[in-house]
Amino acid sequence: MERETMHRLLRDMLLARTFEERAAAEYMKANIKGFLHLYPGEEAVAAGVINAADASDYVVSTYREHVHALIRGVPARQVMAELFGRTGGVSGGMGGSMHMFDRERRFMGGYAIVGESCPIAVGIAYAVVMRDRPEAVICFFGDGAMNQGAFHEALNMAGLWHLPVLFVCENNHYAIGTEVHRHSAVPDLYKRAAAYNIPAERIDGMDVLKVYEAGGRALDHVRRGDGPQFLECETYRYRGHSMSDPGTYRPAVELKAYQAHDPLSAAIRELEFRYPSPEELAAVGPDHIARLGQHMIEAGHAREAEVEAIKQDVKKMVEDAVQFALDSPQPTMDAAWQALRCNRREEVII
Amino acid sequence: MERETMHRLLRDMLLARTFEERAAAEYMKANIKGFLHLYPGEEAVAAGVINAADASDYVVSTYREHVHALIRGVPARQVMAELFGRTGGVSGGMGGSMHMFDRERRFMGGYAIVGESCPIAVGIAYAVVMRDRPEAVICFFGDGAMNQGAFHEALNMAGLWHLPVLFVCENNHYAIGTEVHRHSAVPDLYKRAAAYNIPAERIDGMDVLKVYEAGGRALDHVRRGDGPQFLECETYRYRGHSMSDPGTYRPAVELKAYQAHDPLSAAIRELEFRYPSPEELAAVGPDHIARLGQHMIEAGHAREAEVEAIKQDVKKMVEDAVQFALDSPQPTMDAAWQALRCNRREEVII
Amino acid sequence: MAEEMLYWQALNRAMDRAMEADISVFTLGEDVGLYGGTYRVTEGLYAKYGEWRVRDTPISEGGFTGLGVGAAMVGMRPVVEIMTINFALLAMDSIVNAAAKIPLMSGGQFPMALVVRVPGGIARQLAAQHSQRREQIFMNVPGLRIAVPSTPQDAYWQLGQAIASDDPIILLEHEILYFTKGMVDMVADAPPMHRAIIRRPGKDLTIVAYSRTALLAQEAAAELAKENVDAEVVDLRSLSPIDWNTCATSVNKTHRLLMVEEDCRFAGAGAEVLASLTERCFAALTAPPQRVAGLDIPTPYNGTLEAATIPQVPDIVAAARALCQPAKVKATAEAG
Amino acid sequence: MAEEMLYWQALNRAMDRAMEADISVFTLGEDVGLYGGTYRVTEGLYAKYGEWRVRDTPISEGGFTGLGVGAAMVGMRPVVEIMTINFALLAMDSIVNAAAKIPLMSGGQFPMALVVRVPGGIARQLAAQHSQRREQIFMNVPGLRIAVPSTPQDAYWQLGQAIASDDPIILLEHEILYFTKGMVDMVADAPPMHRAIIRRPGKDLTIVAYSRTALLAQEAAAELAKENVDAEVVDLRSLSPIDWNTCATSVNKTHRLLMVEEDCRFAGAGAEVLASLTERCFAALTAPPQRVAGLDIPTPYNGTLEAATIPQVPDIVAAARALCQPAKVKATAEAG
Ligand SMILES: Cc1ncc(C[n+]2csc(CCOP(=O)(O)OP(=O)(O)O)c2C)c(N)n1
Ligand SMILES: Cc1ncc(C[n+]2csc(CCOP(=O)(O)OP(=O)(O)O)c2C)c(N)n1
Ligand SMILES: [Mg+2]
Ligand SMILES: [Mg+2]
Repeated sequence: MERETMHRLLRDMLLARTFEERAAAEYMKANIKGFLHLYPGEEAVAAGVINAADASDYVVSTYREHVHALIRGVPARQVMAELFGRTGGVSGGMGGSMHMFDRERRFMGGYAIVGESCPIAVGIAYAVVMRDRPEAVICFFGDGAMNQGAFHEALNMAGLWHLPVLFVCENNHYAIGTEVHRHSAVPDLYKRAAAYNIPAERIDGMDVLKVYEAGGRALDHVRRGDGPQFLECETYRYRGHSMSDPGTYRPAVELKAYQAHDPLSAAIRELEFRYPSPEELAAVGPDHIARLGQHMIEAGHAREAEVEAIKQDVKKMVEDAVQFALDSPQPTMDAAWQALRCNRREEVII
Repeated sequence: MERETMHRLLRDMLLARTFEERAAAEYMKANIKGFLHLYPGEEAVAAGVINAADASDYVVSTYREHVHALIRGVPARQVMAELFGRTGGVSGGMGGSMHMFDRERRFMGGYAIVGESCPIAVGIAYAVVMRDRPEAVICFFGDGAMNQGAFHEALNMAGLWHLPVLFVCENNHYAIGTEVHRHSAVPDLYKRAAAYNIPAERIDGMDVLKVYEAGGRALDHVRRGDGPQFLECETYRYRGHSMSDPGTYRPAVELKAYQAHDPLSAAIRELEFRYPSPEELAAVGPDHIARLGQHMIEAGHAREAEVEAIKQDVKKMVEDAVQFALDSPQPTMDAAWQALRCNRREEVII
Repeated sequence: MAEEMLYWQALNRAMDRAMEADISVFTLGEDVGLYGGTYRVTEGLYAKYGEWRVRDTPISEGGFTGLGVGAAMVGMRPVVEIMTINFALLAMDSIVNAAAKIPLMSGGQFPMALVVRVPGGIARQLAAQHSQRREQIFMNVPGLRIAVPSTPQDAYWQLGQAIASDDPIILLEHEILYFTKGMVDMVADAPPMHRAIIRRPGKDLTIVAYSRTALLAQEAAAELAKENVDAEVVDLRSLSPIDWNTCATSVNKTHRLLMVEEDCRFAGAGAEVLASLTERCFAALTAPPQRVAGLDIPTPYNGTLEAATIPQVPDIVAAARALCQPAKVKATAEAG
Repeated sequence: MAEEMLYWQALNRAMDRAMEADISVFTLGEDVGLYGGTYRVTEGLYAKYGEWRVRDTPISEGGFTGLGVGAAMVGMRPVVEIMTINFALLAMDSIVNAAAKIPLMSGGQFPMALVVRVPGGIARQLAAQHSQRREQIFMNVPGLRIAVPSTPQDAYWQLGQAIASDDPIILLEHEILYFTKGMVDMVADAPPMHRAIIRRPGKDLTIVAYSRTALLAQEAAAELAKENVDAEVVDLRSLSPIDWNTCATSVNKTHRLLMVEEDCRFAGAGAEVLASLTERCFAALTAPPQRVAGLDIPTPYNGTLEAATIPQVPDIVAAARALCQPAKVKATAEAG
């Protein structure tokens, strides 16, 4: 894989991690309110899949979507400002953490009703076919969402009509506190796609290179008109479900297992870069970002200095985003009514 | 199989056919109103499965449930009176054609929201496990119901918790006017049960002996605590979806295919019994009931005279049911309020 | 240039006209295609526009309504047919949490030109699960608009307007109205989609109704005229927004308000009408506003009981009479 | 024998007591078991009663609510927890078409001792899809009963009564109330489940409220007292049925009615309150009944805007003042 791509992947993941950890800090400062679902641990999924997408593809996500938006190209400023509920936010402060939308970048929204993103993605794909365009719709959802009726109905329609959707299951093994074996009759989630005649594959969601490759392959099929594809990305969230969840339901041995999954050496090597901080790393356990940094250095794609430089960049970017958010004005009630009614334009109602 | 069982199966199917054809006639006379979904062509499914059930098992059905009720042992009088909306009806005239309930016989109802019967059956099964009883819940639904989210959610829970449910798909190949290939991404319906880790089998739903055997086997597993089972019964409805549906969307060749499925000789032989009438037979095409009669005679289980006698019996029974329904009084509004509120008993509300 | 036709035919014409004019218009639902639609509204369109624009769906109300939402976000104009209101309960999330909220949640970035057509109301002995009037559950959802045409002409106009609008709109069609006849002018300009109309002018009381009850109210008014009670009949035509000015002007003139609704009385559509018009016309009212509404009970299958659970013309006449001559009625009541 | 505890603790005690007393009582929902419940209501029960009686479910609201319906038909007493009202939209069919209708459709053959516990209301910046008040969609469903406890004591009493009842009951718990404190007497007899209560006696106007707004109304009444406006506060405690006698008695005494509701104003719960009390107390009313309610808009995430969309104490005070001194206020308004 060419150097640029690798750099982009590493940069995106570092940005994601830095952004999310900062969001957590801002939440503690009460600059961010409501629910805040963070992505640390899962960065390879969004980075791999979305980097494999074309600008003309569509992305539909969940309430855990900040990183999807960032990687799709939404400026960190607009994502942070949305978390702060300000006018400068990507949804004008109306949507917040769970509802980021960016029409221009075909980022079709974060949705907070589990499973709901699936029929919406199918609808966009239906329009794509009617317009006969070589575009794909990428639909992200979690392991828990697969038990929702909407998931079933959406996949049946996608399979039945050969719609251009790439279904990406971010299997972090938990639906809040419920482990996958306790919520799914068939824990090998990718196997469930067979019920809809949708080709499916399970991949290591902690390995961004594998995700990028599998995502690219799947998207080619989808755009070529071969019908929907299904990717199960096995991953793990290092934090609780949301800021209000301590995550105490997860056995320590599980974290250990994920450590085995990842060469300690890389972690140490990374420690020398002082990123993530020893405490952070201890807290989060394995770190696939560390792995990629390590890999790139070993493969001669990057020198430590470069990696360090990227880290400084993203740190600055996030710093700037926070400042922008703080300076961004509060929206007015007029803006809210405007957002609700703008589609009426000149229409005379009564 | 012993003689008695065969006799019972034939008798049940003849009763079902005679009852339904008479219901159609009464509908024309406006003694029955609303929707009326008839069962001719599918008798082998209800007869085979329900005859394999114990009195302690539960049955949950759909809006096409008159025959399930009859075979479960609800007197023809009460079924017909319900169609007439009279006090003597099994639901007191409150439910009508689509909502027959008989608590005593564990006939847990006909439901008119497609797919809805599945979670209800799962709930009964959940209670059975909590009470640790060797009982099975039989859940009937159609091919079209499998695309409903409720179906998916119910089967996942049944598979996940190993609940004692026998799911019986009455695959008559149509959801009203939509043929199975046009509504299901995987038309081999029984294969979809694998997504829930539920053992599934497809059987010839036109052959009552096969259905009876498969049903019995599956029910033994279910009662033994092996978890849910899934039976896809391939069948066909000879009439339209309901009395208001001419069924013009079905190609003539399809009926022919079902004729091939059935030795003409049997039909002719049956014709000699003058049942069904030549017109009826011409209208309905193949007839699995004729087949069983034929089979029993050939196998020496019955003489034509006996078969003829059964036919006379069921004719009388249906005749009597209609008279009973006509004589049964109209329910009062008090009875309706009573039905709604009886569960409150002495409870003081305000 | 007006033509007499059935209510379903008017809807069919409106669909055809919209699909002909704009390729972004498409319809989907159970049996809307090959079968031609349960109530024939999409008859002939499958042959004319093909399966992608007239899509037969699996039985997945929540899913295909959500599909409509997604398509609308990228500029399509989906007309989702939910076979009957009874199944719309399965699509509530797609309608309430998605269609109605995406415009605001996205800061106004996306259009939502979604139309959801839903036959409903009490037809003839379809029993409890098929005898629903759920207009009220959509009324409390800001972001949705609800049209309730009572005539073929309004059906033609309002479906056309709903398809043309970029807001999510629910079109409630009463199952009993599909086979009612009326003149439809296909060139005349339509009144605004949500404006109420005075079906019959009168001075003694205002009867507010909508959809099928608007017809019953007019029959009742004719009866009342024989007793020299001059009722003004307001057909709301829309349940969200409601044209308060037309209603208030009438009440301020007649000083009496009678609401007629087929849905269950408790917390039904009429509650909002009484509440808002009392707030607006309190000073003008000379008698307590009244409601003639459905009974608060699931609908029994039996025909006599079914009829007893919804307003009939005599009920409206009696209520109007009582409202206009409270004293007299009270007297008789005491006498009897 | 009374103890001070939090609202969620009172619910937790009621659950524990009911489960201890009757093995047919069980609860199910997302994360009610191992996790202990999103709002801690089922804390400790999983360890005490095991996974079959405290069942963690997949994310399948429609399905597991339907499971509750089936279990109730065979005599169990399921307590379904839908994590929040926002997801109850996915269970509408199980609640409306099944639970509420089976008793009538079956001619009264089956009990339906189903309790559906649903946290809801506007908490703190949860945005549009998690800021719903849907009480109104259940009110128009005959066959359902709805309890809306505003205090730990009522939470304890009404959950216990709901579990003991053989009717399907929705218990709406306001997310902001879970961490409010109050005395709970666990031996005293409970008032009937649906009886309203006068939280504060007064003579100048009647403020009707429920759930969280009942607390706001009491704060407002305290404010008003300083201005010598003596408000009577009626806490409905139940939205179906509604205790009309308690409400009407109060309105007939004060001659003024102010409804306070957090849900959207248009066709909200308050509409029925105004409509019915106007029908009943028309002659006694000296001013048009008013509503202080949520704005008809999906809830924006921004905190300032969120607060602006729902009733605050000063809004209630101002509305009460206006209702009691229309003249004066009008004057000021004109002056200003
Ligand atoms: C329909 C619905 N039910 C419940 C919830 C509450 N909830 C929010 S996230 C979540 C868990 C989702 O798990 P999963 O799909 O695996 O996604 P993850 O959070 O793990 O990324 C639940 C139950 C919801 N938002 N929507
Ligand atoms: C949720 C829902 N959607 C639509 C309908 C209308 N409807 C009644 S029966 C039916 C077809 C069902 O087909 P299938 O499940 O195959 O059963 P069959 O009638 O063939 O026995 C439809 C669409 C309904 N009753 N419920
Ligand atoms: Mg997960
Ligand atoms: Mg079928």
